[in-house]
Amino acid sequence: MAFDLFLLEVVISGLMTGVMYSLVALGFVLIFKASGVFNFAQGVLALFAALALYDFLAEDGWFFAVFGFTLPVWLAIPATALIMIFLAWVIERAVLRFLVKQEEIILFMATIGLAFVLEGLGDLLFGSDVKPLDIGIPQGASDLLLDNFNLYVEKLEIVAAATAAVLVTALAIFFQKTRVGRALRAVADDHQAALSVGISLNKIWVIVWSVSGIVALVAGIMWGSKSGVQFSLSLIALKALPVLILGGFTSVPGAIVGGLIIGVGEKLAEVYVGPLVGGAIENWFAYVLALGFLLFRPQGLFGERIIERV
Amino acid sequence: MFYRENGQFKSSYSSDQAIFPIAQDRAFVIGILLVAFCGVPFFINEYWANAILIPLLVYALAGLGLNILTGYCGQVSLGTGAFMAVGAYASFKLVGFFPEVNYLILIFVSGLVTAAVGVVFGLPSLRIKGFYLAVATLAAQFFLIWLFNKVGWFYDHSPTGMITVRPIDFFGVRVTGPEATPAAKYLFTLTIIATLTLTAKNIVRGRVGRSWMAIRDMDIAAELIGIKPLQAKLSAFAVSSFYIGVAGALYFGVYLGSVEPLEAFDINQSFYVLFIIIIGGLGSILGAFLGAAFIVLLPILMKNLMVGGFGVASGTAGHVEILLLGALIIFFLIVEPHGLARLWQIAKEKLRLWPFPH
Amino acid sequence: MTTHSRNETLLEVESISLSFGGVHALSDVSFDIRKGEVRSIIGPNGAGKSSMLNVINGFYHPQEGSITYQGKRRAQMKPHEAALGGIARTFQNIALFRGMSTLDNIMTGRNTKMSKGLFWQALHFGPAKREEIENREFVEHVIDFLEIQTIRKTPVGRLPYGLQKRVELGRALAAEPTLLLLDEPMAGMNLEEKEDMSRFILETNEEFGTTIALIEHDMGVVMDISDRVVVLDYGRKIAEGTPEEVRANQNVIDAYLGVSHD
Amino acid sequence: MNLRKLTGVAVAAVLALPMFASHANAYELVIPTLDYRTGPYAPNGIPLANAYSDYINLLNERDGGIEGVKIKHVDCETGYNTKKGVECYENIKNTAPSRALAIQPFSTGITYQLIPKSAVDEIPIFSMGYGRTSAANGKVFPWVFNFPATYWSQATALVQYIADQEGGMASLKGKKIYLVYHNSAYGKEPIRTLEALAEKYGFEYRGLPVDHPGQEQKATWLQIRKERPDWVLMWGWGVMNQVAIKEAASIRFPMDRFIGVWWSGSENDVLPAGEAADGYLSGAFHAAGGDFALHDDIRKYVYDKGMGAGDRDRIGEVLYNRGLVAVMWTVEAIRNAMKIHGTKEVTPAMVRDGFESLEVDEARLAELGLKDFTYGIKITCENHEGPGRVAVQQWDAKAKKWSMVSKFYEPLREITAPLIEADSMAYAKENNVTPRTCS
Amino acid sequence: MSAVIQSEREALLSVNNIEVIYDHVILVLRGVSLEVMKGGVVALLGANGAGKSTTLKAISNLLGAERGDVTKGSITFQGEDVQSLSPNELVRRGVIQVMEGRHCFEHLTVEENLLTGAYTRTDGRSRVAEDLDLVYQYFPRLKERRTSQAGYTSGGEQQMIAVGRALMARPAVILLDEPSMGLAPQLVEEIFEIVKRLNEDEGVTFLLAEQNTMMALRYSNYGYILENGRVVMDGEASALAENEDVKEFYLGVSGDDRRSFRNVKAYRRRKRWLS
Repeated sequence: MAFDLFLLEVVISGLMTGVMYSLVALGFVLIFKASGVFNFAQGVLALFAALALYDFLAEDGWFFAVFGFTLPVWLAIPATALIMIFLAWVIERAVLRFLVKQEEIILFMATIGLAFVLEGLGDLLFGSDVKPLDIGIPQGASDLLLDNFNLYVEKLEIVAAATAAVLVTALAIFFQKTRVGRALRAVADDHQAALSVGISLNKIWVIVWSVSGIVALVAGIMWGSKSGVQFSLSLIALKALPVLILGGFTSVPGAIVGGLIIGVGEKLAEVYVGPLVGGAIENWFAYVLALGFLLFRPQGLFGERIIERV
Repeated sequence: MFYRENGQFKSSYSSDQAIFPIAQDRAFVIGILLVAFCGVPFFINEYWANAILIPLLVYALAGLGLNILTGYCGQVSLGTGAFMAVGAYASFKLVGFFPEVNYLILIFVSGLVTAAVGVVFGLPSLRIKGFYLAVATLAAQFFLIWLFNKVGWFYDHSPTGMITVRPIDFFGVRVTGPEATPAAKYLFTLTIIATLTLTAKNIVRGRVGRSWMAIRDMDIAAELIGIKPLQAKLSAFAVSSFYIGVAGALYFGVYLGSVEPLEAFDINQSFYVLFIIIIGGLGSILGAFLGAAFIVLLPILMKNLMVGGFGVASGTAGHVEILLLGALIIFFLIVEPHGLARLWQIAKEKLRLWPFPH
Repeated sequence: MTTHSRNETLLEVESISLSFGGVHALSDVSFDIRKGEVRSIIGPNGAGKSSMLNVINGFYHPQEGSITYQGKRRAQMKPHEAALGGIARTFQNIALFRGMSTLDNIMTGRNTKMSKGLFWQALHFGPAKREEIENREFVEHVIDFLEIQTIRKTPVGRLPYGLQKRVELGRALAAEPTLLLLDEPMAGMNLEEKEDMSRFILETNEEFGTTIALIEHDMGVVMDISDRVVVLDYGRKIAEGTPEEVRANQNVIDAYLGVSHD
Repeated sequence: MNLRKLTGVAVAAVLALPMFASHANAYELVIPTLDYRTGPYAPNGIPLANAYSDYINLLNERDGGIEGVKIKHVDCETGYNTKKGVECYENIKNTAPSRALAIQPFSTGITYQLIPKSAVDEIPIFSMGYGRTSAANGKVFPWVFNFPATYWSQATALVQYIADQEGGMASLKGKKIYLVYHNSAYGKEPIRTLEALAEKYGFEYRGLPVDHPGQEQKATWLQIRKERPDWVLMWGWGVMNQVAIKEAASIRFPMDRFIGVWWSGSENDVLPAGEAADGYLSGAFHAAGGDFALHDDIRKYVYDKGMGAGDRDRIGEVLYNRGLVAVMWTVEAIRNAMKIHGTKEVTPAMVRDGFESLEVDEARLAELGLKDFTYGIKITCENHEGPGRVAVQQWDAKAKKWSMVSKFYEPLREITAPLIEADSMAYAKENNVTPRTCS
Repeated sequence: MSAVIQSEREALLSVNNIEVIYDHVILVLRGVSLEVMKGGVVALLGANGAGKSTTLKAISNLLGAERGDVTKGSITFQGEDVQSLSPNELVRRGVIQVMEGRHCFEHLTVEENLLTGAYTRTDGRSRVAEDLDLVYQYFPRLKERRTSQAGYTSGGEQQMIAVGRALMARPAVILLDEPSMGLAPQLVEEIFEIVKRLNEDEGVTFLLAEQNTMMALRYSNYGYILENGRVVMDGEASALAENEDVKEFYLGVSGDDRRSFRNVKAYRRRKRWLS
């Protein structure tokens, strides 16, 4: 019985971790869908968002230095969202519009360059100390579950899962039901045609990078609350990659389901197989899992079947 | 000036197929090689050898290897770091087993070992394409590094898992370790790299190279005209990994001397080499060298300029350096997405016309 | 019109059916191609013409039916097997290797004729070099034949459409094919270019004895240069015969020519 | 063409700048540091680097340097990256006028890198409390110093502390002691020692590796929750530390049974966990807090003049103090070199001699304004580790203070000595080093 | 044909001597001038690569995405210089292009595809809905398939979607690029019939690029012939159709004595000797 409960714990924490990965993967997918850009800077965006948010909340930040007061959380989050939108606008102005029509790998490189810029900028502006981010998300294990059922689940992760659910629902509505959402999907399908019917690509990119920036903000809040805001936050992008290949680069549900599979898979592997081979296998296991999956479905979980033509 | 090809007639196919059909280019390259082989060794000091020229050459070689796979055969790989590790560990183990055998042969064998590993990890490329493949090669990256970090046999059970190169003599001249002179290390590396560059050029201008490029440009059409994708892709993985493996062996043996797998061969290493070929120019031998020069020299240049020149605090300079490097990468991609090699080519074309516009 | 004996069958297609996820591209199609003839496959868009070519050279694997090529009967083969067996082709939407020069593109066509391995290639000396030069000579003949000497070293991506089509033909010819499949060789060409292309096709057929199977929309060209025509519509064969016979066939008039031709 | 040449010359000139930028000024003592203010470990690198800079500024301001000779502090940014470390080392090692008197690499990877070079370049390496443990054997590694204690000594000290809490070494039998470690050369250091200790004292040992950067440790802590070890040791670095402490708190692992290495015991590691980190333990060989006389001097002579490298209120943090003690010993070694060689214009080789006969006792510490800050050390030709004593400190989350909760444990030399001997001799054999004789 | 006489109407769109360069090197248009009168159907004829598509893209300003630049000349729409306007601004003002190869949004439904056409409109949902009905009137087939994904419709239906989508923007002029490409003759006819009806009933002006010269001239009232990036001939459609040179070079038909492609080679060989 105790053993089964442990298995359940592993699966649950895998699912929860998976949600955290999905939050990052989601940002990737949005940008890739709308602009074909494999945005390696997504992790750094999350870091940058978290840094900016911290700045509004803390007394050692720029905001306090300039205005002499800090913002309450409910104001700081929208303010950070505004910063992310501004950042999206700058990225579009300074990078994307000059790289239209380039090959994917060139755009990919450009986002790595962007990641460097943001990393350097983040360090210069906010310093590289660890910044504890506390926006009131409860920390630690859920006492309710632990005391009554001896089941260990982190409160933060419950909040993250709920937030992710809300976020995905909101995104789905946005994409399916609104005029701009329709335009976004149109752009994802065919840039040229979208341009020809009067959809401004530049505007769409700003929108989609803003949305991605806001998703990054959510990811940044969750990961920042978990491990403090510091440089390593940007490395979670690496954990999102296997999620992406599993779920497909263009599928929002893929990012979610992929995240869950990777989360559960790597935790089970680490806990049950890791001890046999010396541990620390979860990193590569996630990739091998995704790779094995790809060999059977080269287009990912929800990707479309590729029919090759000549 | 007098950069013209007029009057240079080719009377055989073999002279038409020469690497540098234009006499001035030939002279230029021979000049550079002369300086590199006969001039530089007399002036080189430890700083230039250990901090600049050797890393430059080693990274150029790794770039060359990745360029064969990515630039010529169109298969994006992010496993370069791990393949360099295979070369490094293979040479480490081989030197341990056969201390009497010539180092050059052991490095060559390390390359072959890496080629074999590369082929195994290249297998998914038969089904997976593009970024999916790139991310899939990360499986190789993470798995191999884990293996080298975990299995004691690979690092001779040293307590920390680090490996340190033994002092090795090459025909009586010390080429590894601190006692090797900068000139010896440099010449050893340069010789290997010059030779391998020539062979790479030979391969890419022949049948095998054409079949890689065919796969890169349009894999289906290539298959339909009789190129076996399996053979072409795996041979690209093999040759590419061979080069990367040799680069890894030199990186460990001659350049760093001691490495820790997680740090020296981590994913950043893979990205680093990818930068080199994209900045330098995909599908260009020259590009690997230009890219390596850019990526290796630029940060040093910026640091020296900021810290030494303007007295910026070294930490701040570090941040600015990252920021500027990123900005420069973006800038170069915008100015010339096909890399420095293309810029060079355009410059040459302009030079050919100079001073008359047409 | 030509002196070849045209009775020997080179390739026979027997009751081929092909579908993609429930959509039938070809149903029960049979016909043959005789040695040395110019065989055209025509039909309205979506009739399954390209699919037919893809089945012949092994890119698509039909669910039913078989193909007999040079006396060997099989249900399917791999594309490179077809290429080794002497089947070469061009593509509807030009499938040249855009990053390579004209010369290199045509040299890839010689791939099946070259064999020296990596080792010799790396040395670029002795056998590999000899092989390269021998094949280069052949390719130069093709280049002369197609009158594209001046663009030898130009990257094909920079060439105008018509020339690209010609280079693609060159790549196919470099393989010295027994059977040459041409997918809409005239598409997007002006009259002059069409005339050139017709000339190259016919000369290939006459001088090298290459069997040709082509898909084409331009009825003028088809009727003029083919020996026999097969007509497909919605994946089925609806008529077959000489150009005159086909032109007179009521099915063909209804389905293909329709009422649009005054 | 001309432009290209010009650019080429400019590039060469800038690259060559560090080599020719020697000023023909008065003699100065060059103390270089390889800092990391960037990269994933920057939060830890910054206080270390700040302390170095502050102390050197203090000496220059207050005393006019060491024995009246000005100190030239040269820092180079490595980002905790070995390749950059190589460039930095080559760049600074010959800095005029004295050359680099002692190198403090501040990274295990870079230390390993430099150990073979140090003998050839004749520059002493002071890898204080990290680097290659077996470098404690001065016979094989004459140029490397890793006092006041090594990881292996520390492992034995922590186990002794555990034994004290459990009621003696004998009661270790049957206990479960797990190690959560950074999956790198650094993190693997204590494994040999712990295995040897486990064998000798009969406790159950198991290692749980955590990959860099260690933001996700669910699987590790679920296993700990399931298997309920009696004690958990941690060899962590960077963000890994604070995540581990949070996770441990979440699964309600008792904090006073969770001991980190001295690199896992700074404010950066415990503050993010807040109240939950209360009672967390870590190894230490020096005190925490900014109320020593030296700190006052630093505030007075450095910060009041606006020359401080960091925030005034962060003086006295654990890693800042670690930096201080490192630079203090380096300076004392230089002073010692001046004394034994009778010259103020010391060379790196003289400083090595200074290190090798370094003795900083409690009285001297008090003179330096560091009374009770750490213990006295004495380095000899064969022992470059020094005393190897380690204590345990505990975090008080309410007061936000570290305080010592144990005595300084002597290392169990019977465990560590053979390991050091074996590893250093293996190195000697591979690298054709003939161990020198000390007497 | 409602015989609109080109010169009697005001020019809705005029292109004055434009030059277009791709990638800073490749000169594609070398001075193209043309006028499109309000309510007219103007055909732009010529072989592949002659510059038809480039001309249309220069007008709708879709060149930028392909690294092309208009380096000389001007383009005016309703008397205003529109060269610097972005594609979306042009659509807003009434110039919309239907691109070669149709370019439907494959993953959107037919109706969503049509609605994207109304992206730039700000005149309210009800007006858009009215126009949707109108499009369905012209293309009843689309109404039947309104909820299916555009990717699964046939080539002809996709062309209808593309035209219908353009209509949804309430354009003054539609630039129609190669409507006949890849379509069976019957379908081509059907498409052209609809173009004609739209022109006559809705007053939409068309500028169409077409290779199918005969068909295009039948449905248009004025034509320009491009060759190598230059206009080499222009005139009333009926006049062009009768012009002997046009027949000779672009239709390949000169009555009964059309040259056979089989005999071309003899003629060509002679030509080679001569030149």
